[in-house]
Amino acid sequence: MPTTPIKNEPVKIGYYICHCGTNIASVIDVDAVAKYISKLPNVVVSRNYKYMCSDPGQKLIEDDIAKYQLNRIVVAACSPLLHETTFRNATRKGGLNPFYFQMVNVREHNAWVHSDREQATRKAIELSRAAVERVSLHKPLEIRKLPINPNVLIVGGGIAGIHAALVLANAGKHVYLVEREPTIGGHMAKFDKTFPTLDCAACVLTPKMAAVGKHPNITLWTYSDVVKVDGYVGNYKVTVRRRPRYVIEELCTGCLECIDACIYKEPKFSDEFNLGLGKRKPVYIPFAQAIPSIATIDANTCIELKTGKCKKTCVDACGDRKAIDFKQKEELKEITVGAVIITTGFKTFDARRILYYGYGVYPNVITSLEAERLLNAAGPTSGEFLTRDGRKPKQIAIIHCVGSRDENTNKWCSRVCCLYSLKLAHLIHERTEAEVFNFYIDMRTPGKSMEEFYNRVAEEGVNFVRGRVADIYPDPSDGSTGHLVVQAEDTLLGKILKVPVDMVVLSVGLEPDPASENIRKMFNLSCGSEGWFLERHPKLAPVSSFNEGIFIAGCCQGPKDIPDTVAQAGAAAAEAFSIIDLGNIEIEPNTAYIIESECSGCKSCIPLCPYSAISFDTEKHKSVINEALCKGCGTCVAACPSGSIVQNLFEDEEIISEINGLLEPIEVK
Amino acid sequence: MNAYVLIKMAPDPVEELDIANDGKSLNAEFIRFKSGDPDEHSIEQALLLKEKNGGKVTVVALDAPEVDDVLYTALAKGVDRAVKISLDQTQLGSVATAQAFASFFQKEGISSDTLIMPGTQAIDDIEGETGALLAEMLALPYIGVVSGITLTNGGAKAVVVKEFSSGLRGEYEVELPAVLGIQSAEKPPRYVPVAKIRAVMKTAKIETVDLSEPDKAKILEIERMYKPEVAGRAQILEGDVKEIAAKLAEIFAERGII
Amino acid sequence: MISTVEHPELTVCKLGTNLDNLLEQPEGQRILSCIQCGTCAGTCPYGDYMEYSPRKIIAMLRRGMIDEVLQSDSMLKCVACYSCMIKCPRGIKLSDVLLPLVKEQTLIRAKEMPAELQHSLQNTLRYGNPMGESSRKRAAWTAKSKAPVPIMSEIKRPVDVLWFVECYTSFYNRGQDNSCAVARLFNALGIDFAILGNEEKCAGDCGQLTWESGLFETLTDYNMVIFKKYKFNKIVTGDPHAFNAFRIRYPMYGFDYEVWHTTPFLAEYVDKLKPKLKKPLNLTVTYHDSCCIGRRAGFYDEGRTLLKAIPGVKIVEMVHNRMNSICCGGGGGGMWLDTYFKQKDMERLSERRVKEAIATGADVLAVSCPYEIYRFEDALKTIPHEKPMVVRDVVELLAESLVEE
Amino acid sequence: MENENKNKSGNGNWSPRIVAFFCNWCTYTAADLAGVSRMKYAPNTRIIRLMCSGRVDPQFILEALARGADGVLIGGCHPGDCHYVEGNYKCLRRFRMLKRMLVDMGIEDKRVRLEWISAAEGEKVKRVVNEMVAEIQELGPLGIPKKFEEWDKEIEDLKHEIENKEKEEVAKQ
Repeated sequence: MPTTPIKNEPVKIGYYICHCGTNIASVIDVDAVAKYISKLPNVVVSRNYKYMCSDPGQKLIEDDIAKYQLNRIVVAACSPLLHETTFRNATRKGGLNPFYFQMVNVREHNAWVHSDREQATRKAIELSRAAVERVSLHKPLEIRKLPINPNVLIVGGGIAGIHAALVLANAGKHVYLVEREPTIGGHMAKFDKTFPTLDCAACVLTPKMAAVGKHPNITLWTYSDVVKVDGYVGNYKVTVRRRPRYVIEELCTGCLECIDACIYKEPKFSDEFNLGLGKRKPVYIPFAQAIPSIATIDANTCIELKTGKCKKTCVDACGDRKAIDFKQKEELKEITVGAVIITTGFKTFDARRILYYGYGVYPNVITSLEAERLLNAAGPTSGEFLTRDGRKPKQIAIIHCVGSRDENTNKWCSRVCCLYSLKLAHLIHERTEAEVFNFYIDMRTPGKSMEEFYNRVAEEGVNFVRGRVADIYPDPSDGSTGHLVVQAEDTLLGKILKVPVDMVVLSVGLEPDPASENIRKMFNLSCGSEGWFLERHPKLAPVSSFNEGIFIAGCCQGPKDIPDTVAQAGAAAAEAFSIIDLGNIEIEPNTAYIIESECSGCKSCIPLCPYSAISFDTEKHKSVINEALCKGCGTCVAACPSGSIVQNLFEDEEIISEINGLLEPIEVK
Repeated sequence: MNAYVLIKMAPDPVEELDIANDGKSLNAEFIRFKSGDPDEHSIEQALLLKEKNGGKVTVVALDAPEVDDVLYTALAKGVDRAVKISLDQTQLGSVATAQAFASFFQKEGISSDTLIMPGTQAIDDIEGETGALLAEMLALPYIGVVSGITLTNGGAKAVVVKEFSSGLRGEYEVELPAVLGIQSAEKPPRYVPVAKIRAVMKTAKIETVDLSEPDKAKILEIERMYKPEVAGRAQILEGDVKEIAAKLAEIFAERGII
Repeated sequence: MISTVEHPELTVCKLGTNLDNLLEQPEGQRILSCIQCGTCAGTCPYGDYMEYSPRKIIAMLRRGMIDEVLQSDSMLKCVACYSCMIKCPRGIKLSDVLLPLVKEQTLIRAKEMPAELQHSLQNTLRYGNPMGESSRKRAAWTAKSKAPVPIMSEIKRPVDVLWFVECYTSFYNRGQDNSCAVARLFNALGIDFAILGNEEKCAGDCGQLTWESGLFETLTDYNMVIFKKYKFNKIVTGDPHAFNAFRIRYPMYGFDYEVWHTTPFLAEYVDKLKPKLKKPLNLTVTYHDSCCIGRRAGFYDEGRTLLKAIPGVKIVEMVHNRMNSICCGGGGGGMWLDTYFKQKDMERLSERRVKEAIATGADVLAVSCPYEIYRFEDALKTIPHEKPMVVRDVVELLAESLVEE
Repeated sequence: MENENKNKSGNGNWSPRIVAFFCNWCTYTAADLAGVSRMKYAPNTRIIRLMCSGRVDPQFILEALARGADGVLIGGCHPGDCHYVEGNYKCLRRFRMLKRMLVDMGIEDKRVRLEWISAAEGEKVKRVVNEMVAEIQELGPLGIPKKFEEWDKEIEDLKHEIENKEKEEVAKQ
């Protein structure tokens, strides 16, 4: 246990400013800062050191505490979001309560954003002085611990959600996997083969899907949405809406007899799974290996559900199983989980937005995802890659960066398009023997075995043209045969090319799925200006969100390929595991409490608390804060008219002393 | 080479020219003045000679409305010096004008490399006399309707091209100093960006030379101005294409053209 | 609504931007971000003929080798169609900033200037119109108009709309058809308008896009003084180039009036106009999106909306339409470079465009720009086609269908 | 290009001093991001970290101004994105009320500013800080501590005056 300094013991402060190599010291005169701080009252030691976060740096603090009987520590270094814990630990190791520590951000908020040495040094002095004044008022605090619910919710049943669910379930944790579509599998289930190994997506994915379907530790809710989220890390209360599929899951065997018997003899409606390239009936299973292997009845196209006047041949076909239930209603499920993993994936770019590529105008301009379905043996054409009018294509253009690297649409590189375009070039060339032209801006093939794959495709004779396609139009010399001309500058030759082709494949980029925006809001996730969910730190916390216990993985965080998605999903599962397996969780002691003697009982604070942590003691006529529910935002503190609420770590006096420390006149030199 | 280009300002025929009530002059309200094409070509020819042989080009003009614009434009094109003689050009005829220029050159001095280049004729009076008169007054050789000049003998002589009708070309050799009336330069007059003219207007200066009033007796007097009278020979054929063609054929036959 | 004062991002660049300081400006920083993708060259209607495509120009500029570019005549072939700029994935202001600056320096260095272009520019400077017509005859067309056309200096009162007629629509026969149609439509809609008459001078857009910044500034200075003489709420012009100049370049000189082109302006009145369009025309029409109203300003639907309001009109689309429309070849001085292009063995863009129009089988090629009337009517004379086709401005078609009460 | 404010503080050349209260989850992180991205902005702000913009007690703002700040900037999460559900709305309400009071007190509108800056908007931190510094530079120093001194002196003088009067009266009597 940390020793607590005796009350009224004189405050003895140790101050340390870090060089961070040259990151800080090249802009801030760390010597001058340390010198200035050394002259402030109560400062016993003031040093500058090359790397404060290193072992010797931390040891310096511990040793000084012993040597000079320091009882307060201030470190000016990087952002507290990065190293506050490090230095609190060093303070504790020195024998002090870890909250007798204050950190000053002179790297992210100073050295890295300014270049005028004099001004930056002055700013560092003022920020340090504020911390020195503040730390004198610090009080010893204890870290709180709260129990944790051991279950995990995963939102989104693509490859990321599937993988994370299996990792956790195999470790013996219970997982709720919620998917909005009738089947899990996500985008990956639609792909034909995967780069660079060219193994078929279904061969590697479907066994995992099946494992999810039958895993005792996984509760799989497809055709379902998260509609409400409450609580906090360790105790999230989540409501899931299960939309009616008019088929009782437990009774359906996936025998397909109802589908065969449907009053519609032929499939008539646009098949979502095949991007509208094929047709389905109102009762359907999206694809053969769908999980769960259960029929779904679409309320928008089913005659019975629309009019109530169908012969219901499907019900007859189902017979004794009695799995079809036209009266099924939506169901709300409430669950409690300790951690959440968000794997809501992405949306492909809508190629209609680039008018000059003619998608939606010329039938033989298709997207890469449509190309995947056409190439897929289980797809609408049984793997035959033909033009819309049924011709075998002789020349094909594949256009990279459609809706990527473009200020007019999406600025970012979608990262996977070059490689999947190479894959499509290989597959199309292999199936059709057509001459393939890949139009690219820059060929980006980083990663293991990717460059080798590029070499292989190049050697197969695919034509690579370095130039962004500027126009696609019907061949004017060609009447109405559906031939197209692709026009671009071959920038390596400096020549304008007009390549006649039978088909154009647009390699559409990845973008945030607007449909997952409500998920983002419910789980209070941040997102960048593009809409990708924001990780807590790009390098050090890549699958954490800013909310404890909520993790992100896969393409909802940014474009990535399958290996990286799976790696992230595994990482998110491990991070979630590390929380729920503890049994309880440490909470920053920044909660608020009420000084009973000063509370006037005005109740102003009560409606302000978003967590209902404040109640009213009618006997004492005072407000009371439930520390277990308080999350430490401080909103009630700012509102209390009598000043009777105190927030640990952010006491009024502490903040005011900080303001004072910032603004006192300064005499440099 | 020391070339002098002489400029004359004339009423711009683009703007409708009306005859004033006195019947002897143009209605001044809407008249605008411009330099004639031969003068513009003269500037171009002088600049081309300078580019090939070095030397200096000076433009000289009598005072007239809008003459400053022409002088500044010439400076922007690369002319070295612009001189304005403070006599009202619009009140003088060819003889008086020639005399004014002659006295300018007497002041200025003529050297063995002087080349005086008026446009061969002005677009208002179309007399083509000033150059010749000036040459006579200065006792220099004169060649008019020039369409090309090559300096030879280190700039002591000039080989001058003159074009005649029916495509004949004559080449003359003349010793400098000389007066050459320019019909056209070897290249069309160059364009100068307006921004450059605007800049020149701010920085460059036009020299002014004061000369005494010319002899009144040498000034031409206009007795009457009138617009060409309509002859009324035109005939407008009406109808569709076929009808008009038939009528045309008929008329041609009638007149013995076909 | 299109005031650049409210939308400063619409303006072009800071005054005084030139090739030497361009890379230090915000527009230049975008140039530094160029990824050399070649979209500009690939979409350029004359990209085939340029020694230095816009992409290469950027590469040369960044390497400090721009002088080499300025020795070639590549930029003379730029018709300022905005296609490269609108498609540029880096948002580089090619047609607005970079290319005119290159063109300016190219022409300053050029040994000889194409004669037609030189005449047009000299005429514009001297007479305020490129055809070299007397500025005193600018309002003469109003005598042809059946509808009254009030002139600012005569009516001596504020008006709602100052109608800036512009040169082709004042002096050329077919342009005057356009003006007479606009006069009728304005009168029928009860719009309170007047024109500047002989006081008006060319807005100067082509001067600017041709390169002639000095000429452009001379005209801007002149027109700004004239505008300040009178009181009006907005400027409406039938010439997309004047519209372009007022919208994106004049604000650099302190201009802050609301500006409209007649097509989008009339489209705002379509509900009021439609009941008056009583005479059915029974025509199949294809609409050509002009560069300055379409690509540069984003008005694609307005022309079509007006055409659809005419009874009996059926609209068909050309292969290249809306933002992908093919330029008539008249912009950026192209109007006066036909001979030059011919000497260089270059296909006329108006002919390329007309071929697409003919392929639609339409009776009418509808336009929103007085330049296009000439260019397309000429092109139709040289491109063989079986079904007759005429070129009409949208306002002419509207006026033809209009039945005044 | 650096947008750093080159006006030197000290040496007589005045430059604004701005106290910023940034919420831990969005705006403080955004300021970290600006640093990681090496964006350059004016060195006139001093950031105080709070857990939520809802913790910003109007008293802090007054305190900062009273102690010599020329401006105060508050940064919170975008509406709907508050880590604590709606602390930022509470902040907004208080901010609006305080603003009215400050304007009545003659403190210019631009001196106290509230901005929603998400964790991803490092660029916005840079823009807002630069804008605010430029605006306050234009307004000039607020100088409340100096005014306090003057007021104190006035009160002191008044006190003396009264005392003297009393003394005189006492003497008279």
